[in-house]
Amino acid sequence: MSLVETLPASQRDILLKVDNISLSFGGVKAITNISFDIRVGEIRAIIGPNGAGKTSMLNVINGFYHPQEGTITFEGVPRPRMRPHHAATHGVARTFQNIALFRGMSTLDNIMTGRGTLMKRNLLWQALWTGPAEREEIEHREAVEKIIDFLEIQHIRKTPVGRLPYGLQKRVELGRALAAEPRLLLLDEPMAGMNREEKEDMSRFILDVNSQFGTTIALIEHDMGVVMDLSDRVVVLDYGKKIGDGTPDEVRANQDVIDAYLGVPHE
Amino acid sequence: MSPDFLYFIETVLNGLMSGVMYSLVALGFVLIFKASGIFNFAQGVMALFAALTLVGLLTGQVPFAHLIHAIFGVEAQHWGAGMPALLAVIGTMVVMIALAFLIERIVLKHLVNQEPIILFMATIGLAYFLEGLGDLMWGSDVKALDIGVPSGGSFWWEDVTREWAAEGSDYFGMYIDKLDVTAAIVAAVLVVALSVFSQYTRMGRALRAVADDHQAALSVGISLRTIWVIVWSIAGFVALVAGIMWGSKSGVQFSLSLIALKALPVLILGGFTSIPGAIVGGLIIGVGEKLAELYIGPLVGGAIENWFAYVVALVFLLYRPQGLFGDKIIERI
Amino acid sequence: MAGDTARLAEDTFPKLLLRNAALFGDRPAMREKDLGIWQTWTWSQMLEEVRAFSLGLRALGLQAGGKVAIVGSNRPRLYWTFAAVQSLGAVPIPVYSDAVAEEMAFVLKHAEATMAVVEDQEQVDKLIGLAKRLPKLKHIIYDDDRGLKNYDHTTLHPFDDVQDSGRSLAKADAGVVAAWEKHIHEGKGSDTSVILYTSGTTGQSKGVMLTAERCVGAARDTVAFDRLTETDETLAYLPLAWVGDHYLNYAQGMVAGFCIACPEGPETVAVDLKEIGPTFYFAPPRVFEGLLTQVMIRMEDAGALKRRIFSYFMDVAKQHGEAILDGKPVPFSARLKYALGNMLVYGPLKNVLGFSRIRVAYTAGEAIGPDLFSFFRSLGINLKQLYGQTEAFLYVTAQPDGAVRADTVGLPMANVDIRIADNGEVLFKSPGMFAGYYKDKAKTKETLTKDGYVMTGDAGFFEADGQLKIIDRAKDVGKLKDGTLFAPKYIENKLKFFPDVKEAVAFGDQRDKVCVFLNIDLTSVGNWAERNNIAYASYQELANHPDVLATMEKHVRQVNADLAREPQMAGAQIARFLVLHKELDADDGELTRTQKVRRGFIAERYQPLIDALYSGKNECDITTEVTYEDGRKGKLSARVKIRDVERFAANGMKEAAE
Amino acid sequence: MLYREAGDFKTSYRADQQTFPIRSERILFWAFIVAAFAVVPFFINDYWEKSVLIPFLVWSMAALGLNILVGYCGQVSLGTGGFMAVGAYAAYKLMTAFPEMNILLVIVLSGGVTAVVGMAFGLPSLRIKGFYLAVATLAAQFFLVWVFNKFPWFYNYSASGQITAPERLLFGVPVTGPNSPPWATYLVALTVVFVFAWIGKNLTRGRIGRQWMAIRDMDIAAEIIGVEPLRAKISAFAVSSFYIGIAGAMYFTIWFGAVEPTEAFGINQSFRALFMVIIGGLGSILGSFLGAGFLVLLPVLLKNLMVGQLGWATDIASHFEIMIVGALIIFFLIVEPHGLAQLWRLTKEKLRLWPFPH
Repeated sequence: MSLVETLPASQRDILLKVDNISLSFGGVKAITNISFDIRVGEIRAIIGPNGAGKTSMLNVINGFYHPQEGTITFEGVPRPRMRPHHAATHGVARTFQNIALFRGMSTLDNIMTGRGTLMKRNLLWQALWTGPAEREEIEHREAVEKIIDFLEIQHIRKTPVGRLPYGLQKRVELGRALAAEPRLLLLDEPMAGMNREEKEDMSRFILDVNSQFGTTIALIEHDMGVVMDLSDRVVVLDYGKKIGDGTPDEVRANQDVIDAYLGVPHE
Repeated sequence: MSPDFLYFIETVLNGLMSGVMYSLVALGFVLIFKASGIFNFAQGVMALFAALTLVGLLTGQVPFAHLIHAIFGVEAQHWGAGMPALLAVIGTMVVMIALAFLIERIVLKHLVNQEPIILFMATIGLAYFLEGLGDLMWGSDVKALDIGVPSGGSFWWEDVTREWAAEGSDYFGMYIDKLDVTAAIVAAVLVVALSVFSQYTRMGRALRAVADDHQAALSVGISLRTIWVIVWSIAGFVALVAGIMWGSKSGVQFSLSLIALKALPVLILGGFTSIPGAIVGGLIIGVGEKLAELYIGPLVGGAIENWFAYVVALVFLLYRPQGLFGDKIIERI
Repeated sequence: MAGDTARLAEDTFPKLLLRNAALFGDRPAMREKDLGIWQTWTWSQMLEEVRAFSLGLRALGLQAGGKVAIVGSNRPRLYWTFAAVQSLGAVPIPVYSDAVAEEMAFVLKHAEATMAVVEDQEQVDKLIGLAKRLPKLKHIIYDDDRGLKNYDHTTLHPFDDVQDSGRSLAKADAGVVAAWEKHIHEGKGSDTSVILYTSGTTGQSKGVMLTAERCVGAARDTVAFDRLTETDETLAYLPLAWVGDHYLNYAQGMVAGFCIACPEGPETVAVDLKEIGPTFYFAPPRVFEGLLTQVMIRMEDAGALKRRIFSYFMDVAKQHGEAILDGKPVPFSARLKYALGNMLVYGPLKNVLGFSRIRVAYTAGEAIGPDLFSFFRSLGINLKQLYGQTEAFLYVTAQPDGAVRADTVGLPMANVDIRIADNGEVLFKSPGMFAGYYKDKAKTKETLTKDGYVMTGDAGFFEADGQLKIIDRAKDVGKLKDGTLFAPKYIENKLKFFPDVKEAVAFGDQRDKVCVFLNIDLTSVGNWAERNNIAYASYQELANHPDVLATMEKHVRQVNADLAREPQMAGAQIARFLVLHKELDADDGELTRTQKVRRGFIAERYQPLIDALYSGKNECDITTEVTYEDGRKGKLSARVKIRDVERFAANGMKEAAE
Repeated sequence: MLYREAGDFKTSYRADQQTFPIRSERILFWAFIVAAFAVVPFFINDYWEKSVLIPFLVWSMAALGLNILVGYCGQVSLGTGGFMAVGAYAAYKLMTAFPEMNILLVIVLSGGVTAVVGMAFGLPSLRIKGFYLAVATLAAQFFLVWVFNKFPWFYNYSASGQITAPERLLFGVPVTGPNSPPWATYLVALTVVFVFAWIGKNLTRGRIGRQWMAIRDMDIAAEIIGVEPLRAKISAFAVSSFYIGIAGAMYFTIWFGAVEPTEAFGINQSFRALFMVIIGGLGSILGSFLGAGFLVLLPVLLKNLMVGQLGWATDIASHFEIMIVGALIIFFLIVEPHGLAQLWRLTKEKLRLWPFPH
């Protein structure tokens, strides 16, 4: 559970609201009429069996897919048909299920790229480098170094990410997302493919991000156990529909959820 | 029918036929790209090389005559006797197969799993090499190629079409080159043959499998390397056919290799992996080009055939990035 | 003597800090690899940091005479804490950061620490766990806030906050700074500067009290000895609580004004060393040994040509390197070859190890193998030895440039007085001598002779050239029946310098001759066996191989020849030896957990072998109980062969073997 | 093995981020630059100028530009020749329309004109990817060359259809036209290339450069973390074309002095630039120079060898030459697909670890 517990999650402000979202690809429904909200400072999990539409849901939230129906409200402002980079500039960052790092670049450059949305100097200043562009670069380097320190990846700072082991790549990706100083952080299966120890590390980082920076987190995860320990509230999807929503305990007790996870045939 | 309309038909027919020639070259590209993901820029030069070799064999040239002269001072340009056409064609085909084998051995084997751009560059290197080699072997002068393919305008067709024109109009009939007609027929036969080959033979199925999944191809029991040699041999054969047709039409010379550039817009229009795409794309480009020359050319000062096809393809791509026969791209992350 | 230094103007560390800030204000005082670069503080910045923290501590209630525990690795802020605490006339007490809670509780309780300045969450958690047992501990101040955000902060303070409160005090009233500095100037050299707790291997640790003037005095002498200046640079990676770190880095740094660089973390020391390229360096022999092994292993993977270049030039270095380093006459051609070697091998090698800039390097703590020692010196690294202990505030002898030997620990330092007791024990009086054990008069008295010399517990003697040679712990040194001095450790070390020999145990006290047990080194001898196509199934089989025994005999004879050249030791040459049928193992209680041999236990356990050695038999059957790795016990039987060894006359001539 | 890095540490990000963070490399680099500026001009002659140094500098500039687009931003272009033509014709029109204009300004403005054209042709890159884009850029190549042939306005209605650079002075010394001394043209080219290589380095190591590389490595992820594809791609096309335009302007003004579009800026030039970038090393400023050097020097050497030493006819030599160039390209791709720059990097890594193998 997150350490920010000044208020119970249910009483905090709503950061993101998803209303009646439906999404389909060429007639195939990926998401059907889903609504839920994410409150400021909470860790919100979206779980469900394979193909439940979890990743599609994240893709909708950050504008990568545009739903056919429904609205998304972020920080009280409706966000219709926004492009992904707009989402990023407005404070939504994310990581990916299959690592999507920039393989030709170092750890440092990857994370610096994540900071691009906060950097202002234009092409001409950068061409000259000396002066404002360099100052800006250094300013952001300092911020990035703090993230590197936070994630304990100092030793791979200048290593091309392509050469890193899987677990570290995941961590670099988290760093890249954090670099944008997001208000909402979307994590797509942050622990997929990790061993126990790596999972524990990653859980610790997620909790620390939440408590140190106060970042609101929405995460997708396959491993039920991890989710229940980590999150304040959980949304459960199955075949693109919402079948449960509530605290980990409530969700655990929900019969539909149990059925979905036990693989009871769908009607 | 009014002469204007007849002109239009004539243009379209000519366009279709030159389109077939484009398709012929594009086919070579598609075959290789489908089977190995290589964008073979050397396809045009292969056609040139095949044509040069064919002429050399037909006329009984001594290979590397100039070089031998430069090094040893021995002057020997010709053996003194040429070869019958059929034998020369077979001989050239043997050379092309050997070439495919060497390319696989010396180049492709070492570049497995490299990025597409690297493979692409390698084929440009190959194009340079073959161009230099061809010139060095057979000389760089313009040569005529004649293996008995009929050529020249068809008087019969001129007569037939003259009948169609409205009475009293000043119309002299349509000009259609017999060579173009032959080429169209040959190309059509080739396409049918290739389709049959890829549909109904074990090798053909393996080739199609390899396009989808290298592992799957291996499970068919044919090694990837064999497949590559075969594909490049077929591409060599297609190049030979294209070389004969184009060479008969406009002589064998360096510019023959530039027909590859003609085929590229066809490729983006039809898609890199679609044989029907190559055919339909070729026809569209061929007709479009001729029509544009007729109707748009005069407005801008002519000589637009160099780039018009590209612009057509480009505009089309903007509207449909996956090409004519491609599936809609759904991006995933 | 200690008294001389009192005359100097700066007799405490805070006074030195003020001096350095005035003298070297813009020169770097401290660096730390943090956030990707070497964050650097100049002396004047460091003074400001120290002052802010010091004032903050005072605001928290620290007064003169108070005790402050310091726990953590080498962080600039922890070094500043020393100065900040000393500025208030309080006493810093560094504690080993890897100490278990029990040890930590003992030290903090014994020292009556009221505050603790610690590195991070780990240490905070330890102290919070001990809170009930440490009622006097009022405040905990931490450096790294990671994970501590949500802790109860009534007695817990971030370092920054303490400094901020100090800074706002200084800002509010300019007089505060002046008063603080005035207080420093009023500090007396006789004040206790630091209490260092020895990590007692036996019994409870003792708090060694050191006074300011003595600390400063000792440091001045050694700084002058090695001509250390403000342009020097060191890497601080030794434990803060160890006298070595406090002396070599903190004390000498304050006196000389050189720059101390702190590594990013314990696991990055090697990388950071390479980056910083220190000019002054200390490491125990095992570190150098590890480096040598690493060099050799990495060179194994090199191509044939590179290996040949390497071995050719290493031979050149072996022949002439040390002579060139010591400024001795060397033929011009050799100099030329050495210069070429320096370009191709030594220079790059020092570069990758981070030793390019070293002017002075020391090793101490245990005996260093002569080959190992020579290897580094022949590369042109000025590696020397020193000898000392916590009670002396580190060192009493050291080797001057140009007079360096592998088997001695150097000449007495300036103002140091050394005497050898009748039983061979080394006694000293020095400028840095301790003022006593904290709250333990009895122990203090035990350690001092009546005329005020400190008993080191080590046995040694002076060589003809005046260099001190340490042979063993005084309590382990025995006598043969004929009264000859017998120093087992000395003999064992000589044997262990052969890479083939893993362990050696020497016997001879109260007996008529010296006999030893040997353990072969399985890796080294195994390699040899592989190269010579000798098949073996077990340690036992290899140990019993006639060729192996012959090699061991050669080694022992070599040791005897060495011993014969030293008048004091010549009488204790090895008469007989055997190679043990099993490896000595901590699991069987034969070694301590720190891999030291337990001679008494071994003698008892292998009584039949001892008997056989001294009865003149040529072989002996023995059965031993062993513990396997999985904890099962089993029995191991063997027939062990015993060999006699040639001995030499004291002048180097052969003496008839018995 | 020449490296002595111990003690060469960084106390600020500024020092950490500099172009040559290792002291010995910095010294070497500046020594090289000083030699290029202050020593070479005293020894240069016509042959070295026209056959080696100017071609090297001009092609380096073109390779730099193309590398920014292909190597950094991952957008393959086959239109380099066409863009060089734009630079050349822009320079010609500027020189003839404004005879007083400083030649350096002419060159830079030509780059600017090319940048605008490049942006227009870069627009399709938003929809089209990979080889489709590469082929689409051929449209630019053919179209542009056609335009310069077709419309007499571009060559000021000259009878030959050629454009010829009038003489222009810089500090009183002619730097274009037949009377310009070799050292002067060399210095102009060197200065331009030096300045823009420096700018290129600045761009590629900063935010823009990282965004280009992000697009290159994984465009979808780049967009999701806030890289705007339109800006990134179009800016890469603009900067790249700017450089190539300058190369084209220099090609025309200070190298050849007179050009005719079909031959001078044909598709072979596009391939040539692409070879340089690939052989030199994608995504490397240094690689652009190495690649240009290699492909400029190789033919010179081969020609010297075959015509000069062996006395062969020039046509045989030129056939041999393209054969060897083709074979070498394949050889390089097989041996080191990441180019000469990567070889250099690996060598450097080895030397830094010397005497250890790894």
